[in-house]
Amino acid sequence: MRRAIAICALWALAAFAGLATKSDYLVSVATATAFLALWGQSWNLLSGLTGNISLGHSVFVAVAAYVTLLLFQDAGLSPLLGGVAGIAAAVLLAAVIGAATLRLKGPYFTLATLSAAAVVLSLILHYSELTGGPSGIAIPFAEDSPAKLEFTNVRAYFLIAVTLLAAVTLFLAFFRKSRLGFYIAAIKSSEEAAAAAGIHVARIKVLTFCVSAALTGLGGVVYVFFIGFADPNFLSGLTLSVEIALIAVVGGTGYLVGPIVGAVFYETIDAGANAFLGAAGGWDVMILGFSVVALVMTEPRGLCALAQGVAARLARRPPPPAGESVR
Amino acid sequence: MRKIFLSSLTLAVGGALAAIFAGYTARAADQVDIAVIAPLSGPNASVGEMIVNASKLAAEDVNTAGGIKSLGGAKLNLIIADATNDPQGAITTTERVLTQSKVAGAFGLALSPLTTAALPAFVKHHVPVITSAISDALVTPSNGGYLFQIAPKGSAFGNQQVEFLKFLNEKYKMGITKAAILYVNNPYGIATEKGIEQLAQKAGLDIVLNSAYPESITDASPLVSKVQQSGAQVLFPVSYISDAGLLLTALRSANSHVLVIGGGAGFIWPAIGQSLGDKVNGLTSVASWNLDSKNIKSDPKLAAVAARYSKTYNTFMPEQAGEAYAGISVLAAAIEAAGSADPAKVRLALQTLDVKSGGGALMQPGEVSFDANGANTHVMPVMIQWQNNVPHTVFPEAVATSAVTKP
Amino acid sequence: MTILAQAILNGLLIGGVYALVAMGLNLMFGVMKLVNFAHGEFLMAGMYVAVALAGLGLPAGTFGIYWVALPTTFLMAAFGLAFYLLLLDRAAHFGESPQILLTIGLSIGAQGLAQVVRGSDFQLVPNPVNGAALHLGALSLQLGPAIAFVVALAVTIAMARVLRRTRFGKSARAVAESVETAEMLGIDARRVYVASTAIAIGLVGLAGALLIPYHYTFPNVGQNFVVVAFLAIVIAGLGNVVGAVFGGLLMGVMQSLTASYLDLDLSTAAIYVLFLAVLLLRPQGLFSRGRRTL
Amino acid sequence: MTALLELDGIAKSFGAIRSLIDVSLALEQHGIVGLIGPNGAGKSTLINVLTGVYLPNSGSVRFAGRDLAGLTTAERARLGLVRTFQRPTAIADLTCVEGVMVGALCRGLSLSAARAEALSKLALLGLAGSAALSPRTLPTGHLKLLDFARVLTLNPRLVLLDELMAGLSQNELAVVLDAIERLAAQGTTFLVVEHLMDVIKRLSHRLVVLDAGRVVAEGAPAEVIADPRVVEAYLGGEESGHAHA
Repeated sequence: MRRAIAICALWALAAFAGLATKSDYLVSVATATAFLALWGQSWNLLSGLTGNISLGHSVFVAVAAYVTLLLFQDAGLSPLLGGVAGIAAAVLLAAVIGAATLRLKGPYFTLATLSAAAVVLSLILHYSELTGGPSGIAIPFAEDSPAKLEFTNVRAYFLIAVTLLAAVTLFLAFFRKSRLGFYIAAIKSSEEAAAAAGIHVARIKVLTFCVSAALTGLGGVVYVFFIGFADPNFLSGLTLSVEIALIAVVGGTGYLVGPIVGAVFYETIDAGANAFLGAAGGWDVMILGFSVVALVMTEPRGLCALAQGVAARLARRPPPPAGESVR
Repeated sequence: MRKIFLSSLTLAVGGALAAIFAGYTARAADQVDIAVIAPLSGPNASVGEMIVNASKLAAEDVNTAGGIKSLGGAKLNLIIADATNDPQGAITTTERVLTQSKVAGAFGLALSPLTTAALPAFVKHHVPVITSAISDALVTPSNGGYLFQIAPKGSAFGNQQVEFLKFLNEKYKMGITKAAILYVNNPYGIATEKGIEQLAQKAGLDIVLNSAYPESITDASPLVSKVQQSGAQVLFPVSYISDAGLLLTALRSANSHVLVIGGGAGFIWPAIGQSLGDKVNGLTSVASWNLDSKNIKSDPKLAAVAARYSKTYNTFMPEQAGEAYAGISVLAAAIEAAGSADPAKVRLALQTLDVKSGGGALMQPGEVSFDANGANTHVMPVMIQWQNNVPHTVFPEAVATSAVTKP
Repeated sequence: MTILAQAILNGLLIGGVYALVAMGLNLMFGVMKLVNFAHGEFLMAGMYVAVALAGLGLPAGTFGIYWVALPTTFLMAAFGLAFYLLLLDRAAHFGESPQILLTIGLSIGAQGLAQVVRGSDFQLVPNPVNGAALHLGALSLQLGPAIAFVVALAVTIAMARVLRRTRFGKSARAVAESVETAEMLGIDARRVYVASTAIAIGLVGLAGALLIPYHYTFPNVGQNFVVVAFLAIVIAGLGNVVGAVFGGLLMGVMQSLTASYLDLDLSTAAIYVLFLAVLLLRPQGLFSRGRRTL
Repeated sequence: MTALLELDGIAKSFGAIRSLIDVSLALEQHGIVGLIGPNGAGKSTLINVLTGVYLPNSGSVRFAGRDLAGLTTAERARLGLVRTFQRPTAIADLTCVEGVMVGALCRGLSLSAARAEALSKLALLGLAGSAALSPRTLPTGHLKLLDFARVLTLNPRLVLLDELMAGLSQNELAVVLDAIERLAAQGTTFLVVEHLMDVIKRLSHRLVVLDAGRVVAEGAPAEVIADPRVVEAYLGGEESGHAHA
């Protein structure tokens, strides 16, 4: 309960800050950060809880976004409805991929998800009559219209993004103490013991994957209208998949706010380096990459653990128990 | 270690915030800001570098020539920013530049995905942008009249390649009828391919192979065997530098005698000449700009530009650089004409402008003006042929300065 | 018929480079259970080192440029040593996701570093190998890839012997099976880690040196090779070093065949599909029996 | 009435090693059956075959009159055939009671009902005190009991105890033995694998001796233990048995 209140407070704070900020630039960076955090949360649901590291999560962003967008374009269906179809499509894909790959362990699963995403990407590129191919789909801006998720003011997207983020975070907070949450915790500690306790391990994992995909897709639906342009190589590309996983682990997979912290850290450095050193060419990328390295070498369990450790030091308490928070 | 990290972290965060809040920089009255937003990191960084290099030259030249006279000799000041390699990056960078500094106009973006993504930001801030991206889809009413395309349309490239083939056929009685098209599967490749296809039919060419290939291939031999199987006599490859290199190498190894008429990009970059040595000579390609076309040779000022570029950056002045130099000059001319640094006025000036002299005349055929959709009305792609390791303009006659040697 | 033969040959040749990259990846995975997402950037680094050396001058003769191969290999091996001592030594105990995070961060940073240090332009030292070919009847082999392929095979045989015969090989295999048991047998796992990393990075450096005669060098070049190498090692069986070579060759051939017979722009999709198929039907890999490693 | 569990000619081998050669066995409803045998006799393999972790090479397992072939571990558990582990792993992310609830949840109970069920089972095993704690803080002995409590919340009909008692303190042992006997009285059947002979003697109503993959003797504990073949077979493993316990 305290968690829930804290989350709502944070949400209100963020929303207020967004509306108060004068610079559209800041707000759009914040919006991008919120979406990334949202995807990180969804990723964390699967990988943080079951330890299956997916490097193909962007595929759910792409599928949900494309389905919604095509329904909007070709059938004039409002993204509010089309989004449901889009998310359904993402879930369906997750069920297929999950059923096939979730029995795989460690790197096998990771590379399987990576490949599945790559296959979907090349299909999107190949069937260009339907998807617009590599040129992607630009969303022509007509006029402000909530039903079409079209807003001139970035703050509208920002509000939607942080609200979705808060909602998903709340959901996860309760999810952990739900039936499914308990099952997942049991599976994480030992699949053998979980099965012995009557848990249908395979089924639960696929289900979790689907929920994760649904939340990722939810973000994708709004996101594509935020950037107003569906670029397959970006939406379904490895870069986005990697970023999603990256920020979740950077924040600390064991923590509810991990992905949020991670996203803020990552985007701040990214935007900062780009603003300061972008003109220099290469420096921004280098700094971004190496600051991640520096972080891992300092605290492999991520920023939250790092903060805890520091706090513990200041309070002269022993730091949190060693050992990795994700297995 | 932890200490170091924390301090560096605070530094980064603080820095970023500083960068953000120090946003609205007060501009000296005698200075006009122009944004140059190009991919300066990631796989297309080299394109961005060419653009930045040339833009700097252009600004220098404008300023040494007394700046913007209608603004009391105000100096051009370039605000250079990294559009990164993905739409999200292009959008945030554009937002940042346009929010933080009151620019009179912008140049760059270079790739159509980046341009498409960033365009709404320009419309929102009422800032005109000149792009060097070539996709036809960009210059339509949907761009709200804020996008100006200085380079020829993608389809025009394809058309020119086919025209050139017709020309060669007549000149050398080559009797080429079977054509193969291989294009990189991205907007640039597709746009160009469309152009070739359109005209090929009219020109009575029989297209025996027309296939896209994925970006960033590691081996071109499958492409070559496809071409050989197809029995094509001419190959129209639309490739970036890395694929272009692999393709030409693979063709040579397979000692294939197919005539190659390159689709620009990779086939005209300094790197391809530098890597193939004198084996590059004879290679022909389309280009959206070339350094020695008639309009340039006939004007010592412009000829000097190309010369200065190669002296400063010790490679000849490539396509992307030429467009950037012309683009910045055109912006300067528009500001001059508008007599104001207000982007809205600059935009109107751009729409009505007709540049016949100065840096803008660097674009073939020596004149630049934009139609209602922002397309460059006069511009035409040129055909180049590598002769003693530099691309020479050999077609169309209107701008050609060297005779084509039988490829 | 010649088309098929040519396609298979092309595939094998490009597969040779994949193989060298994959071998190192799999050695590190087998011994340290570490998936090195920065491996592609080590290839890139190797290429830049080789280009820099070649810039010092080329001896006369067709194969002059290959003088850089050995120096590059050793320089990169030293680089690998540093990589281990500076990062992996601690990261070895981090567990899977921090290690992935570490190597991905390294990969991003290295691409930036390369651009900062060497610029973003595409480099290829003019040399007689580029564009030269061997002709067997109707078939023609690009010389550069052919040499890379031959060297890859030689290295494979050498590695196989090293792993079977030498003390390092025996300890490496023991460690790969189980660190605990190995250490009970008095094997210093850390030394095995150091050696494996050095060898792995050395190999990828060699791959780089073999690429530069005919492939451009640029900051992102590693990405084009490493993903295929990843698929290759999983298809071969994670940790199975010699198998990785066959994985690499298979990938090359698949790519080439689909490109020649299906559709060029589906050739990437095809190898991913093959990969998924193998993964689902034979998770332990094509060339591994059960848990056998190295 | 038919037996609760019927094993018919079960054989299981791993490569060359024939772990179970021919095991046929019938367990009646009610009661506590001890299963003993030297190390490597095949006790653990047998448990894994019963719970569906291993598929037998031949032979059939019938539970409550139903052939278990093709059923997963989870499905068998939900039918009431459960097991405990020699070295259980704590569910690090949950409190003890939450970890125990899981079984009840699989039975379809609501969260609150499951919690109540879990608390009662914890109380039964004398762990009521640690309900709200994180299992990470508990000694391994308690982890075993948590593991036991978890499967008990499934209302099992047959519980396979894989060396549950080894490593428990005297009082814990007393509590557990008492609990087992009470549950048995209420109709739960137990198959107890143990090395601790005194425990087995006290607990079992029937004793089965497994050696080298075969049942070498079964019957009333006293007789079986007196049986020279058993003494011979078992003494062979006695030391290792002690070494283990």
